[in-house]
Amino acid sequence: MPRIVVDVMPKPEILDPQGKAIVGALPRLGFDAFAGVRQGKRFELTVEGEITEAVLEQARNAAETLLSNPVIEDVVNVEVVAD
Amino acid sequence: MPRIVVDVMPKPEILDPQGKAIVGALPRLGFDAFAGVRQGKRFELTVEGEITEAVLEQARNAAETLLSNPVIEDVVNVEVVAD
Amino acid sequence: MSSEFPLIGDFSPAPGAALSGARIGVVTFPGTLDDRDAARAVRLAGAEPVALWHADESLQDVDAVILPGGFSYGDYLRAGAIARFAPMMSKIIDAANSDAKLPVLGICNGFQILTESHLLPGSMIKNDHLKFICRDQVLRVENNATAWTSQYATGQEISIVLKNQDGQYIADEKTLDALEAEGRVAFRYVGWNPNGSRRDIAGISNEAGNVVGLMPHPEHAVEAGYGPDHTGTDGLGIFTSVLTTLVGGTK
Amino acid sequence: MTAEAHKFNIDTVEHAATTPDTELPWAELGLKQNEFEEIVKLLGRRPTAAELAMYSVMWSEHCSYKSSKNHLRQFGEKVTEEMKKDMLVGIGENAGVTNLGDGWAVTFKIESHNSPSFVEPYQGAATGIGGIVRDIISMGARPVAVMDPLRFGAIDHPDTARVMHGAVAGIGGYGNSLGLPNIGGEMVFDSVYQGNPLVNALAVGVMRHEDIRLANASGKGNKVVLFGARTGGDGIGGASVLASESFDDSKPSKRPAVQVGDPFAEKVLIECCLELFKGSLVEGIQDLGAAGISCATSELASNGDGGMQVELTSVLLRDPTLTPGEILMSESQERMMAVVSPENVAAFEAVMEKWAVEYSWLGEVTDTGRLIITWNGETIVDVDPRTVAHEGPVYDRPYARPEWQDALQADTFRASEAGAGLPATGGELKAAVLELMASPNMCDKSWITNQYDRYVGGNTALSAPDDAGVIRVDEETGLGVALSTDANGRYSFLDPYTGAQLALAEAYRNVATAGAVPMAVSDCLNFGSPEDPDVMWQLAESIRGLSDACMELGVPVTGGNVSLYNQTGSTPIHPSPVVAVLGKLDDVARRTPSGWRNDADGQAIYLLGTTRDELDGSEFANIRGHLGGLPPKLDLAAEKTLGAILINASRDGMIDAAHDLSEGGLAAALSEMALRYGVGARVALDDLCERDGVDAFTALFSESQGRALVAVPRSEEVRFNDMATARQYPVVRLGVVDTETSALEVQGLFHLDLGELREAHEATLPKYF
Ligand SMILES: Nc1ncnc2c1ncn2[C@@H]1O[C@H](COP(=O)(O)OP(=O)(O)O)[C@@H](O)[C@H]1O
Ligand SMILES: [Mg+2]
Repeated sequence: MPRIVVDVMPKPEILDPQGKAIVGALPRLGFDAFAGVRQGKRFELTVEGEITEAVLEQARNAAETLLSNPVIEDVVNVEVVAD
Repeated sequence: MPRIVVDVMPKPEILDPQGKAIVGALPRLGFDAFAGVRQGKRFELTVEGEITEAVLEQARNAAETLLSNPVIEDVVNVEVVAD
Repeated sequence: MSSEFPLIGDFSPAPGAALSGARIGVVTFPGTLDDRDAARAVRLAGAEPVALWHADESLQDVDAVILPGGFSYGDYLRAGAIARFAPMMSKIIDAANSDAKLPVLGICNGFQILTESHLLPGSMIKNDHLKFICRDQVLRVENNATAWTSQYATGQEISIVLKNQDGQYIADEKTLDALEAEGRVAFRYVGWNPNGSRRDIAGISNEAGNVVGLMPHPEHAVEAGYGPDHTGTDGLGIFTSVLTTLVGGTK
Repeated sequence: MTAEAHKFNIDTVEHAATTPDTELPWAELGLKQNEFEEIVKLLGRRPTAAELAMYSVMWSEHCSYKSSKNHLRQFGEKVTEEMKKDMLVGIGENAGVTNLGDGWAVTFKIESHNSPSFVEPYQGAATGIGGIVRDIISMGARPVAVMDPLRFGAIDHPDTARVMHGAVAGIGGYGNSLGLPNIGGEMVFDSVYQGNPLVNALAVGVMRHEDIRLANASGKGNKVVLFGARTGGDGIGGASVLASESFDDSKPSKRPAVQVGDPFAEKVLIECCLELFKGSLVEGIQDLGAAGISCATSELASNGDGGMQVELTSVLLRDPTLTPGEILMSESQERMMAVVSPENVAAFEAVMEKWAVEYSWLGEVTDTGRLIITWNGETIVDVDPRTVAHEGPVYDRPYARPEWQDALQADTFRASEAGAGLPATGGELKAAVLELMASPNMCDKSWITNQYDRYVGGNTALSAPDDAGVIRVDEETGLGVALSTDANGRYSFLDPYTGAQLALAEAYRNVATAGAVPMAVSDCLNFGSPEDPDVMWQLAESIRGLSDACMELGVPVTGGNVSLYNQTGSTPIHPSPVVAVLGKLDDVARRTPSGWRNDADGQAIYLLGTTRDELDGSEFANIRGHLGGLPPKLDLAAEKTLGAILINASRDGMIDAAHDLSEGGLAAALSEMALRYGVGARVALDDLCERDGVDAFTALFSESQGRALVAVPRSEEVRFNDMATARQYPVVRLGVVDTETSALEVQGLFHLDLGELREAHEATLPKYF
């Protein structure tokens, strides 16, 4: 079934405590290659039937209003993925 | 700066309480196009310098060991994105 | 006080101090909250609490270990996910799996750390109602043959404190069936399932019964006046159980 | 972060001296012309960009108390020697400290985080908890509990759910992660708070006397260190005019609109600070809150005996594009500044390493009397720190009793349309009790309080829904403290002088009801714009009323907070002075819970105090949509006597349960006591009505002050009666606890099943949220 993926990330200027905790943990596990980590959200929306432009438009709107908090997050991606 | 994106989603057979809450909320806001929603995580790892195959390999390992819990989650994607 | 917890404030002196002479380690991770409470419970049960620091590698020869509740590393990635990789955890995992079968109890965040460490099967996800919940909760002791439940009767109902955000226990059906069949469901929620846990499971044990994890907090129900309804002390049995186990020669 | 990363035209002191005519954006930074001129006069030249940043934040209303200072003085003036005797640290420090005896001390404070909580309720409320907890740590104390007085808009307004969900989850999310039990608070819905909810937060901490720390930088050569989170562009939104400090080609900078809290970082900071205190590794310490480094450096320096010199490029940054002025103004959370003597530097660093806390050494204490801040060695700030921290502008804002006040006070409930056809029959009264107990302000609050950890720490002896939160301080002796916060915006609107006193009286009564001796007060004064003479009058009257009442009750104000400009457009909120009272219990085992238990069958229920026809401003009038008249009369001497009776009765084991009467009157108190443990009672109102000359409706719903309900075991009745009579305090026996019926039986009037009452009481919040 095709799905719409919505990616939401904390705004770059906003503190990301989750990413910070992970950055601290990685080197302790021997992963020393990473300078920074930010943790965001990935939503997969499924649709009965076809993904029309209208559906995609709904997804974009939902991404801006419900799925993200525009004060602290950016919607970085809304796209259709096939399975 | 190029980044490595790691996407982690709850396993399909696992109930996702957050996704469920969103499915419930969407129609109340007038978004009626969606049959299901699942909420996962998106990590963006940044690197000082180049993203070599070795670095990518570290990212894949980190994704499997730290960034996801195989009992409840799948790593659905590890990829390099340019800015 | 012999043990030096990274938290100030002295614990209550034990009544008839350390009857058994047992020493029970209480691990502190960054973000651990209930370590003082767990240490107090150990003391009230008559044993000596020993502070274990997550970054150290010595178990200091303790007879049992408690992983207390809290939000280790903020629980930001997944509850217990980062703490699981602490040096102290490697020692605990080895000792729990060794022939000596070190008794290990994980409470709340400690339970989550035990599942992340694969000492116990399954995992915890967000409560089905998505909110943090703090309430007095009735549990049924389903199996008193573990290192941490011997002082209860099987089927006994106890009231202790529940408080968590990620308390919904899940595992696949096969695992759940195996847990039931092997009598490894240690505690079940009674009357109300507060978080959507599969089969009302509140706590489980490993096969050998030395490792037990539960979401509710027995250490908050050990002193009259400070527990459920400001009266209950039903949680003390967990801590006296392990003493009996130790005296009984499991170790 | 190296200095090379910064490519600014740095505005140095030297440069400022030679360019007196440079246009500065003082107005954009919120300074008035006279204030800017004062800065120029103080410095003898124009300020540098960095100096301008410092003065503008430190002289803001929030940091300088410029509108309220002249009035707040009364809290320091109206104190007797007796009141000072247990005050170890008074107003002026981060939080006051009160002596508990046995070498123990307690510190508490209440603060507001109102407007951030409207913009982004979760983070606003969360960082509110974070900020007040850091105030407590900076006194050298271990924080032991928090409380959260909340005021939201109308319960059915579409935006209220957003604020309520976010604020409660934020308070829980942050406080729960710190391991601090939430032991009480308030919840009020009123449309006056629609565009301006009040999110106040209280924290309390305990320490040994020798651990008390103050915010001062003394001792030449001692090192200044900043530790905790890195500094980002948080809270400097309005200051983006400083983005280019040469003030020419201002390019728009991206600064966070809200601050995000990191409770994990704060928890680690708490433990790390306590370890520093234990090892006596810091000479002075200051939390970073409003005005960030500007505040911390200028306060530490001006409270010390010399000066301070710091290098700003040493600050660890989260955002490398920050300018010096922005670094000085940044309000990034979870940071602390300390003064460390050179011999303790290594030990200090070891503690930081252990807890994996980042730190950077910024400079040292000097003997110049100046606060000098350099950027790469070049001086960008050279000021007398006192002029920044303590000698800001003070205004005598005009105030006057509003023209409408008389008409408001003349509009009594009884005479109004809403006051016609009041319930009188048993059936009507029963329905009214149900309606009251289901109303937004009186309904069950566990939707909120179940999201808070009340058990962590293992020392919580009472918490919501009891009258006061009680925390054990010393496990060996049982020594503990009780706390309550209260305010009634409607009372204060009708009469701000009395309203503030009523808030104090209620908090005092709540603490005494739990069996504790009231000792100290902290307050959070939430008001509209001080530039409105009506509001300024409300503020002045409230402070005068509160300080007078503190003096009369003998409890000193040890700290607090003023939050102004709480209004939507030109409509101010109701004056909302939130008052917190702290009391002491020698043994928390003696605390009195707010309900009778299953083992209390046959215990006598007594009502202390006199009931008058006082319905104006009441919860009942509120349900009927009326607000007018005068609030209930207050007799502070009577409150003191009532308090003494409740404390003695608890100490001597004469009562098993007690609950004060406040909003909702006797109807609410009876209902709450019965619902607390689900145990019913049989009462009769006849004696009360006859003695006080009131009807049953008034007996049930009046909000007369100085009253409490108590449950007295049979064996103690004589002793209890004697004590009340000896103190000439009115007391009447209403009935008995009845463990059989599971109902509230008001003889001759109604039989209210507890199941039905509970259902009505508990359904309201889940219905809306
Ligand atoms: N926001 C809140 N957080 C925590 N506790 C609360 C909150 N709101 C109300 N409570 C608690 O609910 C109980 C009843 O509140 P209230 O009726 O205002 O008490 P009182 O009238 O005795 O001051 C008290 O224990 C109070 O502390
Ligand atoms: Mg009360």
